Amino acid sequence: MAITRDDVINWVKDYARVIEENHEMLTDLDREIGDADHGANMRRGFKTVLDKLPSLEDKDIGAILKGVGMTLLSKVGGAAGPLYSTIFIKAGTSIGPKMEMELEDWAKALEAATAGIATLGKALPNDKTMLDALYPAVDALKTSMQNGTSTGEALLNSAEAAHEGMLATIPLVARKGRASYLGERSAGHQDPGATSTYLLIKSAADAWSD
Amino acid sequence: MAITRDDVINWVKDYARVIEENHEMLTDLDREIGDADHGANMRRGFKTVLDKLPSLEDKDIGAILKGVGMTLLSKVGGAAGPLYSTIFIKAGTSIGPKMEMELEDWAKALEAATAGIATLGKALPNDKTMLDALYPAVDALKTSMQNGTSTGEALLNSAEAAHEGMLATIPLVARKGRASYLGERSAGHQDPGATSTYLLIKSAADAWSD
Amino acid sequence: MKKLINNPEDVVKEELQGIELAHPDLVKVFYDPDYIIRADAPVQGKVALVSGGGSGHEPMHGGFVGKGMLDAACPGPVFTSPTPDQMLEATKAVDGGAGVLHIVKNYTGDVMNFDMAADMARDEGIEVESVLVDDDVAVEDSTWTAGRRGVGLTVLIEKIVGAAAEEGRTLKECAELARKINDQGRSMGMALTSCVVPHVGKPSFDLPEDEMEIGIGIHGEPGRHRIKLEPADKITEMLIDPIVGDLPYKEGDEVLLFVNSMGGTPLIELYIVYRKAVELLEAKGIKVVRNLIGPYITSLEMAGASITLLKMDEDLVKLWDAPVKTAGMRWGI
Amino acid sequence: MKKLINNPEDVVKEELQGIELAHPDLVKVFYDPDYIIRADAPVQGKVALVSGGGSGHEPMHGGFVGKGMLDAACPGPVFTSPTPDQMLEATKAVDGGAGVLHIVKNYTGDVMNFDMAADMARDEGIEVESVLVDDDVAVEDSTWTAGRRGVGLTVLIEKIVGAAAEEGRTLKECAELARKINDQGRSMGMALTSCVVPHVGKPSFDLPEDEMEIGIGIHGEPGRHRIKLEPADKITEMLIDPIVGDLPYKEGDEVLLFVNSMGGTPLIELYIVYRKAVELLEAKGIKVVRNLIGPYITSLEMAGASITLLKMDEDLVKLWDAPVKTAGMRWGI
Ligand SMILES: Nc1ncnc2c1ncn2[C@@H]1O[C@H](COP(=O)(O)OP(=O)(O)O)[C@@H](O)[C@H]1O
Ligand SMILES: Nc1ncnc2c1ncn2[C@@H]1O[C@H](COP(=O)(O)OP(=O)(O)O)[C@@H](O)[C@H]1O
Ligand SMILES: [Mg+2]
Ligand SMILES: [Mg+2]
Ligand SMILES: [Mg+2]
Ligand SMILES: [Mg+2]
Repeated sequence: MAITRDDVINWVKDYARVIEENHEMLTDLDREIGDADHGANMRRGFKTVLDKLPSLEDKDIGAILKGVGMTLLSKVGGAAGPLYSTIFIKAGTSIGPKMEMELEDWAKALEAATAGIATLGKALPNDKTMLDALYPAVDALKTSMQNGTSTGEALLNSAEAAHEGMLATIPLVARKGRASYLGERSAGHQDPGATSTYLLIKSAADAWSD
Repeated sequence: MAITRDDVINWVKDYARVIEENHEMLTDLDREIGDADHGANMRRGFKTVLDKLPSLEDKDIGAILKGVGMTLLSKVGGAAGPLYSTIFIKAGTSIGPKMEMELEDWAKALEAATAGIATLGKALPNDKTMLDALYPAVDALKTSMQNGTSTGEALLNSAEAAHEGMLATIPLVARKGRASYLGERSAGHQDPGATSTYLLIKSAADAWSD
Repeated sequence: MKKLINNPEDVVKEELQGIELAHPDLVKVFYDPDYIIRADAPVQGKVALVSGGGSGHEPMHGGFVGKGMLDAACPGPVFTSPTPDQMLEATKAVDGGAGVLHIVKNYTGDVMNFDMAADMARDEGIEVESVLVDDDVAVEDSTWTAGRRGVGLTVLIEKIVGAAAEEGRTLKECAELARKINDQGRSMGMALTSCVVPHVGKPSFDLPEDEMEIGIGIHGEPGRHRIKLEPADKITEMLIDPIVGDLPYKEGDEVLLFVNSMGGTPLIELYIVYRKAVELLEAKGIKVVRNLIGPYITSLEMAGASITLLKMDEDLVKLWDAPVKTAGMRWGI
Repeated sequence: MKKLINNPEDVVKEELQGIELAHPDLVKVFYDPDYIIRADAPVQGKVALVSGGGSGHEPMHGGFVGKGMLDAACPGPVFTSPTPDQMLEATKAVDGGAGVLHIVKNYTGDVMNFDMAADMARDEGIEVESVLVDDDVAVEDSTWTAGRRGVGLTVLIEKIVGAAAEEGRTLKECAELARKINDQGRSMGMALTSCVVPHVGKPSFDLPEDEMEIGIGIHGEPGRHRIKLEPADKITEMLIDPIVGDLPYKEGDEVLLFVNSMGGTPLIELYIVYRKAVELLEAKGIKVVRNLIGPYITSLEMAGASITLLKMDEDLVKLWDAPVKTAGMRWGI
């Protein structure tokens, strides 16, 4: 079952709604080990994305995702700005000018996005960052495909994996990002970026599985 | 029964002790309607007075009181500095180079001191100032003398009158001093200066009656 | 009480030691009695400006000692007027033969102590003139009361009259100029939080999280009234309107607009207030030709702001722009 | 939350409007994307300095735009790095043909955004060099972490390199100078209270009345550890010792001592800290030849202080003393 351009647009809209509902929680997580702005940053970005979406709706999936990425780059700021814009731009580039995509395209796209984040942020697994939600999500997609799981199943598995990756950041001592300034004090707190990333994967699963 | 030079010294020492015991209460009253320093000002002044007393002990009553006044002038600051130094200097001048004084001398001295405060501060009765404790104290001394009351009695009467004058400042709206800036809000609070002045009169009564 | 201090009794002494170590090029500091004078004092033939008051208002007054502003400042204990002997010593130390101007904020204590010091100085043959600053419109003016407080305008008087003295104006001219500025200037302040006087250790007043004090002074006294919090724009209006109405400032007037932090309010908020103040003044046809924005006359760490308006003319603008070199205010040199 | 603001979303925009109204002689302000440039930019043939970062640190950076310091500043939302398009527009607006130096505080977000902006600017044919400021000794330095934060030293770099650019030094020379200063400077800060980010509305961290945070950054992050309150002298020691030990600063060194308020700590307390800092340094044979005391790099209204030491030499002293004319720092002009 293919994922159409409209599915992609609905995903972006759904994630914007999810951010609107969760920005205070995200900012609060960032208040614990960062500078209390992650939710505000994401919210500012996706509000503008919603305004820009109409001008993207008639484009192909690659162009839509790149358009979202460019908007985030100029609106989010902080670390999340470049990071989230990289996710969308890399994914868009990987998928290219398609009007619909297969699960495999999405898996490749997410892998490319993850690689882009790793290059940009120079973080390793278990540094307590978004990557700790992304890597498991990508793995889950791949294994699901190898096992021939349905698209819906696979997407739910990736969301489940991202969720576990997010929770796994709690005991970690941050080595990247603002939380690293806290040293040992960063342990015991869930990473805000890993949380917003889990919500992103989850939102895709919700929008595309059925 | 006469009041000797040593009685005067003991009075000053006793008042220094009274201030040490009550400075927080005085500052607290000033916190309500002033700038929270009256107790600290008086304390700073009388601590230095205690240091200076030895150099005054062999002098006459007038010189002792003037010496105390000069010390207060250079140590207390604020409104209380000039006001309290005026009390002691005017009183000392009025009594003059005596080694002991009668109740009448003291009444005249306190009257002179009160006049000095009125001139310096341009306050009227019921402006919610020290004067509201001083005027009644002077009146009480005079009437007591007319009625031929004993020195001890008279002193206690003056303390009692000062006490009533102090309490009478509570409902007043201040027209002089910092409390006047509060306008109506100054009503319902006891004037700090009237309080320290009552303590001064009271201390004299304690030190000299019998 | 959360402060970067040691023994509360030593706050002023240790602050003075810090100033002495930090600015030997600008000032000399003396102790017991405490006063700060220009490093090059006395300046022969120049009228000398002496001010002072309780501590806790930094940078005023010690931070305003230097070329183009004050010749001496007398710091009292926190919020307590200094004593006549400090003022007398300072006056003697800076008198350059052209007389000394005492700039006195209108508080009973300050007035009494400065009056005594002026008399003593005159007895020693020094020509002394005193000017009273009483610009706070939050306090009704009346001959039956202590009158209005001296607040923000003090900073502007010290700068402008300092420039006039530097220019060689006479004691009489400097005093007249100071009184003219006092006539043309008005201020009003508000507080979001109280301050804590070091030797008291608890807030001077207790202010709920959703309330503010309007019409406060600079000594942690509560204001004229306490009301619910309002947005910055509304608060700015509550300060501007009484000020403008009091003089009154009229359409076509050119003014200096001084937005001051009470100590704990950061610059980012002052600019928000400044923005609204300009908007309100322009709507009234009043033109802001000069400004001053920052913490210049404070109440320890109190959060809040005050606004001062001064009606300007060519002479005042020229004197305002003149070079000044102090720790707290500096330009043109 | 007690602040002189209107809608929390509008804080930065309204602050910029205030700056624009207050200082037309010094700066021009642009919106969407937001940036502030020197009124006379671009200065032909001069290396242009561009910095920026989250807002809430006023007067840094916008207050440091002007002759002898920055050519442009890019303000992000409170505590959030600005975006590449702001930096790109600012870079294009101030390039005078001699290249542009990006002064970047070492935070992941600032670094990523400035890197992207630098690439875009280079694509448009502008010569751009970037220097990272990472002077905070409270954070262990390690290639495995985000590294040290850029804090107080940023102010000194902007002043000194600004003077060098004004003097006509090349982009390469300015970049080398900036890196040299970064190598010779160290900072550490502490907080007595938290700050409240406007859009959050509650304290970034909750600090009991008898505790303080040591080793804080400038974004309301908690510090490295939390301990019981201490007297100012002890706290000063807790900041000076790690700083001196880190470089290390040695006997005979001449330094600039910068005592900074985090926003809510008043000047009177800074002088008390300065006094003790000088005493401690002199005991180690380190000579303070220049100083800066005041709120220059703040965290909104946070109460606390930071200390920065910079090892000086003849060239640095000369550049430090050179004229500067900005809203936040001014002398000699
Ligand atoms: N080097 C990095 N690599 C990957 N993700 C990172 C890195 N640094 C920070 N992050 C992510 O960014 C999140 C913080 O985003 P945000 O708070 O919006 O930016 P800032 O830290 O600049 O305030 C962190 O929770 C973390 O997941
Ligand atoms: N004009 C005045 N005449 C008489 N007493 C006055 C006058 N002004 C103030 N006082 C007295 O001084 C007291 C305050 O003293 P204090 O707090 O030490 O000085 P300050 O008001 O300068 O802080 C008031 O409570 C009042 O009794
Ligand atoms: Mg953050
Ligand atoms: Mg008082
Ligand atoms: Mg007082
Ligand atoms: Mg941030």
